[in-house]
Amino acid sequence: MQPILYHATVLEQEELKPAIFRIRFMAPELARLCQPGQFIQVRVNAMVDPLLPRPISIHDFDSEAGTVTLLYHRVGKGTAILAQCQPGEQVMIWGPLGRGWTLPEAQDLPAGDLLPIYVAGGIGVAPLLSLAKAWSKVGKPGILLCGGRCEEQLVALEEFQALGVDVDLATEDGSAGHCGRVTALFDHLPLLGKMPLLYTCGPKGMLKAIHELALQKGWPCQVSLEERMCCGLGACLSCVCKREASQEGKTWTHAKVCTDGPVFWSKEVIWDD
Amino acid sequence: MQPILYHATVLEQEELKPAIFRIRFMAPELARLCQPGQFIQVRVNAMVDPLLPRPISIHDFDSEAGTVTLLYHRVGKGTAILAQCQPGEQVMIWGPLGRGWTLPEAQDLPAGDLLPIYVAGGIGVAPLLSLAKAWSKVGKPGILLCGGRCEEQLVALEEFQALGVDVDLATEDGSAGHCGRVTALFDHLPLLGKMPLLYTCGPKGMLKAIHELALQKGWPCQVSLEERMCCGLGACLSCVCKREASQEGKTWTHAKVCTDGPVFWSKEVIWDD
Amino acid sequence: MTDLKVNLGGLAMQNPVTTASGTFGFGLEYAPFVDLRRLGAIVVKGTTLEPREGNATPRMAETPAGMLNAIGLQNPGIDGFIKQHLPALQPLGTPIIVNISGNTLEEYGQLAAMIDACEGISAIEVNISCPNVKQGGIQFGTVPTMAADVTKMVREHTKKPVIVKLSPNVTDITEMAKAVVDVGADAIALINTLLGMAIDTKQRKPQLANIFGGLSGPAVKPVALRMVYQVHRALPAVPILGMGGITTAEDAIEFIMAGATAIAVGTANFVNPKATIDILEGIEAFCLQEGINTLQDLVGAAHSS
Amino acid sequence: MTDLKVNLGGLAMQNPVTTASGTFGFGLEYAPFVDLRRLGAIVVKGTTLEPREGNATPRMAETPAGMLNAIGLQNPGIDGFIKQHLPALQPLGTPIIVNISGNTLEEYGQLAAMIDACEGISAIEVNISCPNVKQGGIQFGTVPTMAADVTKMVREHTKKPVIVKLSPNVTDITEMAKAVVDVGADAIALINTLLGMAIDTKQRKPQLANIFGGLSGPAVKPVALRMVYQVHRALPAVPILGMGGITTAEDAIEFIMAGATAIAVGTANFVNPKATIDILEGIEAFCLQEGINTLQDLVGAAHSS
Ligand SMILES: Cc1cc2nc3c(=O)[nH]c(=O)nc-3n(C[C@H](O)[C@H](O)[C@H](O)COP(=O)(O)OP(=O)(O)OC[C@H]3O[C@@H](n4cnc5c(N)ncnc54)[C@H](O)[C@@H]3O)c2cc1C
Ligand SMILES: Cc1cc2nc3c(=O)[nH]c(=O)nc-3n(C[C@H](O)[C@H](O)[C@H](O)COP(=O)(O)OP(=O)(O)OC[C@H]3O[C@@H](n4cnc5c(N)ncnc54)[C@H](O)[C@@H]3O)c2cc1C
Ligand SMILES: Cc1cc2nc3c(=O)[nH]c(=O)nc-3n(C[C@H](O)[C@H](O)[C@H](O)COP(=O)(O)O)c2cc1C
Ligand SMILES: Cc1cc2nc3c(=O)[nH]c(=O)nc-3n(C[C@H](O)[C@H](O)[C@H](O)COP(=O)(O)O)c2cc1C
Ligand code: FES
Ligand code: FES
Repeated sequence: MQPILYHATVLEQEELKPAIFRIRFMAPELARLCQPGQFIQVRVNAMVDPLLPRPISIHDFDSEAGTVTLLYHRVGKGTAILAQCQPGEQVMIWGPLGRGWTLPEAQDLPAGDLLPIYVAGGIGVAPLLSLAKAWSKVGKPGILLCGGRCEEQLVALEEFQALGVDVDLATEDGSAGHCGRVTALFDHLPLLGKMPLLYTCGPKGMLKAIHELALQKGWPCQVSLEERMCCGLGACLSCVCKREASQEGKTWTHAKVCTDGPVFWSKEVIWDD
Repeated sequence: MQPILYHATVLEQEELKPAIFRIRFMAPELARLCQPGQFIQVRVNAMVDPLLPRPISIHDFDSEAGTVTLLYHRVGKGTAILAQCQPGEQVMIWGPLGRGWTLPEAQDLPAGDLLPIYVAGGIGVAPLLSLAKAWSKVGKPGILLCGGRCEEQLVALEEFQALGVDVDLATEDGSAGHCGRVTALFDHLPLLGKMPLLYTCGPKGMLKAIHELALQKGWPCQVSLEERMCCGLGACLSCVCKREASQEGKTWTHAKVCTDGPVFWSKEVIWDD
Repeated sequence: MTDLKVNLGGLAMQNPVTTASGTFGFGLEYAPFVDLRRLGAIVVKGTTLEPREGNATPRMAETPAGMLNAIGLQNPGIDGFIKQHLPALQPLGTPIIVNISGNTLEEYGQLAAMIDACEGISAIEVNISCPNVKQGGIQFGTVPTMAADVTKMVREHTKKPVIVKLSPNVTDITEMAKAVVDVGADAIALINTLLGMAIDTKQRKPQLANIFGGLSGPAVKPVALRMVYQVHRALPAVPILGMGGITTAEDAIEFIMAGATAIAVGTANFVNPKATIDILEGIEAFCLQEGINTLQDLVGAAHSS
Repeated sequence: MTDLKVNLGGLAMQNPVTTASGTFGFGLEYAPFVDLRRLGAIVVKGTTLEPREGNATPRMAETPAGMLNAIGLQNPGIDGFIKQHLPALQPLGTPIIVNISGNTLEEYGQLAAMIDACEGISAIEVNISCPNVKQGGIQFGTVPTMAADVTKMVREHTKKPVIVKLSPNVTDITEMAKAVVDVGADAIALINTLLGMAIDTKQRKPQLANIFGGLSGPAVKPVALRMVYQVHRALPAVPILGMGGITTAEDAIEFIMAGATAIAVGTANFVNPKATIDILEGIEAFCLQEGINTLQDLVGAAHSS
């Protein structure tokens, strides 16, 4: 599917929790192309500082309403400029980019026995909502395990609940849910004899921990990776990660996070560094 | 008088004519220090592109209301950013900078016989309004000769008229007043036996023409010069012009437009290049 | 309509707009945004004799009006390029320029011979300046005699136009240009990236895994433009492929007026994926407005004053 | 409170923040915005033996995240400085560093001797790198043996700390640094401006009357930082006065971590007239937050990894 370039109009911008924003664009052609887990490039201003576009996951899209929604954390100057955009303003965006999550219909596992589990760390919850929508449509809303430093980092939970997703929380300071890491939530999971299918996005340390857990239990696991990006199109080779390979006598190659990912099977990724 | 740095709040912004804006700031301490013909530095954004502040003349100031007003032409990216500022926003400005016009009280000519004539080319009208106010206060509002390419370049005329200034216009396309150059307006000046005192601001070619006319007639003439500036404080030496000198065997030295000017006696300036 | 055709050392181009090696992948990556047939030429990512995996990450850091990269020439090897990528580029009809890097003189010779034998490639851009590869890179690009040796070697192995891409990290760029032109370079490409770095103050270490990286983008434009001007002044007959921070049509015209026959768009592709086309259309508009009949008339125009 | 004291090759400073020559006038210009007594030192505009009027205008052009200047060393001469400007600086108690440029070796010697005899001046910064003066400038700054000759000459005429300011327009900055340290430079200042240019496409001619100018500001920061890092790695014992695009306290800390003992604020003064103080306060805040006892501990910290 070819990405498209858009001068998209901002419909809505809201600060959900301190420094966490949700922005909605009117972008009908784009909304029609989106797949859960893909991302877009957002050019935050017309000047050359900051120079590069910011990659942001597609949080939600509505092909009927023609809208695309992002959920983002204001961490630096690019996201700070984005946070100042008012409804009615236009922002240059392009996408959808990358390969998203493997969807229910594409699973080669017997669908009846599957239990999708979304594991989010902080803003990592962003690309998981549209995935949960897809599972919910096939009658398997699944479980969201959501972790963060504190309650103020946990967002968009109601949207998951509205889909019928069971939401379980963990915060490092205990301000919401279990006090501790999100991995601890696996101890009491009601699997009901189903095969968990892990989908995870968040800080690298968390992804690695979830990957190891999945490996140990023999559960399929997908991770959405982040790397510093320029083009987002597979052209500049800034954004690579090590991926297992067996071609030409190599044990690994550098895969492009922007086009080979951002979603990978966790067991393909080489986690050693 | 020491300049001061200000995060000034925008009170008003208006596009008077296409691409010509008037912006008013709340800046009480600054307003108290201003003298006609001085300028301020305006930092147009918080990012590094564009990097340098923009020098803009003080168009008007009101030490009682605590306001400072600029009149500017949107010509490039800096002024374009300034033009987007909304009331309530803060802009970093510093000033007042430079030496302004020689005021009525400082003239060493017999005041009774003087006729101030302001000659403006396009946006060059900006620094002349507060000067006309000063002359008007001493009962000699004077004459404004205002030139431009077309009627749409002539602004702030009502403000001069309100002071009792006689306004005469010239446009190159004849869309207002005399069709031709502003210099032609001198042909029919009602001098009434008074000694004209010329104050002029505008494109370099115009300044030179006015200077030559003044020289020929023996009229005192002040010009407000523009040069590309960085510091506006006399520190970087970007903004020089050639000025007559007789020190140390030199016939000229480089004067700083930002601190020795921007207003000079036209006969001091070396106009040869 | 202005005649935008230019000739870059034997390579006929319908217009002066090309892509900077390493910023446009192998061409098709930008196809969703750019009608590739409209480009004057496509310069592909730097290739080497063997496939390479490049440097560790982070490979990129943003800087004021610029960026640092230390990709380290990740590429599928010249063979991989010819087999996997070239066939899809062929039907476009747009001239393809392949950028090559070698660890040794001999590798440059081999690369040139392989490209010479390959019909679908129109010209060779010799990268003697990549600052990221530890072996060879730096020396070939900063010592005139070594740059000349590389050029000679390439020249001996191909009849195709040879464009030598110089490093800006030298005291005297004209000396480098003369050295390679003397031994047969058909054109000079200017500039590769300036060597730079950035530090993560939280972690107290360099931002890039490779410590140093190449600076590109608008930040470097004044330096690039100066080098194009200097080389054009020193060697007015030698065509230059100018690049370094070109983001708008006006930037491109500055390079042409400084003496560039053609220009390459690099980092700007990341900022605006249709930058190449916007720049091409902007050049057309400028020429129309200024009444330019042939673009060639503008080449070096800033020197006459 | 962190101990911010540093020693720049014999010059004791209460903190590492100084001003870049040519951007802070003769000091008092910024007095309305900056409490000059709080600065680690003040480096004044480049002086020469005779007064100079400098280049024609335009002398300045803005570039992306940077600017070009071609002032051409307009100054009242060393004598003029000592008589007209120094007396007002004396009472501040802030160390004054005078930046000098000569047309000949002998002039550098004379300048050094005059400064040596002048009590109110704490150190000499030797500008061998100004790219704007046709005579001498370029060669002294780009040929190691000539840079060494200048340094030797200055060294022979003064006991005050000698800081040699290098040009970045060279292939190997460490070679230049070694050459001047070998003959007695107490510290190295890095970097002067990168040679660049800009073209006015409307008028089809260079924007600066001088054609070329020196690029400064945030745009050059990655190059400056790299050079500081390289020189510190090559000569870890030699104190460096780092500069080039420093605009924020974080920029300053990057330079310190790269190996600078002190830093100079240049173009940033134009952008924010109290930049020096904002940067000083930002360094203090960073040190407090990170629990740094003596700033000296951060010098070169990015090398340990
Ligand atoms: C495929 C992809 C999807 C993403 N989706 C989201 C999302 O849905 N919501 C969200 O809030 N963020 C997302 N990010 C991260 C987002 O791109 C960065 O937070 C953003 O670019 C920071 O820009 P800035 O100018 O605000 O910060 P900067 O000032 O550039 O940097 C602030 C901090 O963020 C780090 N950073 C900069 N760029 C990146 C990057 N590309 N990836 C990770 N860290 C970076 C810097 O190292 C620095 O520590 C995604 C990143 C990728 C690669
Ligand atoms: C002392 C002084 C007082 C001024 N007062 C006013 C005023 O009251 N109203 C007003 O509209 N303008 C005034 N100017 C001019 C104003 O500073 C420039 O128009 C402005 O800096 C352009 O900024 P920009 O980013 O919009 O344009 P840019 O994109 O920077 O440049 C657009 C065009 O303006 C020219 N330019 C850039 N800087 C200057 C400069 N400093 N002086 C002259 N031309 C420049 C450029 O060469 C270019 O042709 C004054 C200038 C000076 C030096
Ligand atoms: C991500 C990236 C990768 C690059 N890879 C190469 C390369 O493989 N070979 C080469 O000769 N130049 C390479 N360059 C340099 C560019 O071709 C160009 O010379 C430089 O970026 C300056 O142009 P710009 O400022 O328009 O990007 C690369 C630049 C970037 C930003
Ligand atoms: C307007 C201007 C004038 C300068 N004059 C001098 C000078 O006289 N002597 C000198 O050694 N460096 C001079 N420089 C270079 C600065 O001292 C500094 O090395 C350079 O600008 C890089 O720092 P910055 O990016 O922080 O400005 C000048 C720089 C500017 C911008
Ligand atoms: S961001 Fe350019 S290849 Fe991935
Ligand atoms: S603008 Fe710096 S001296 Fe005038």
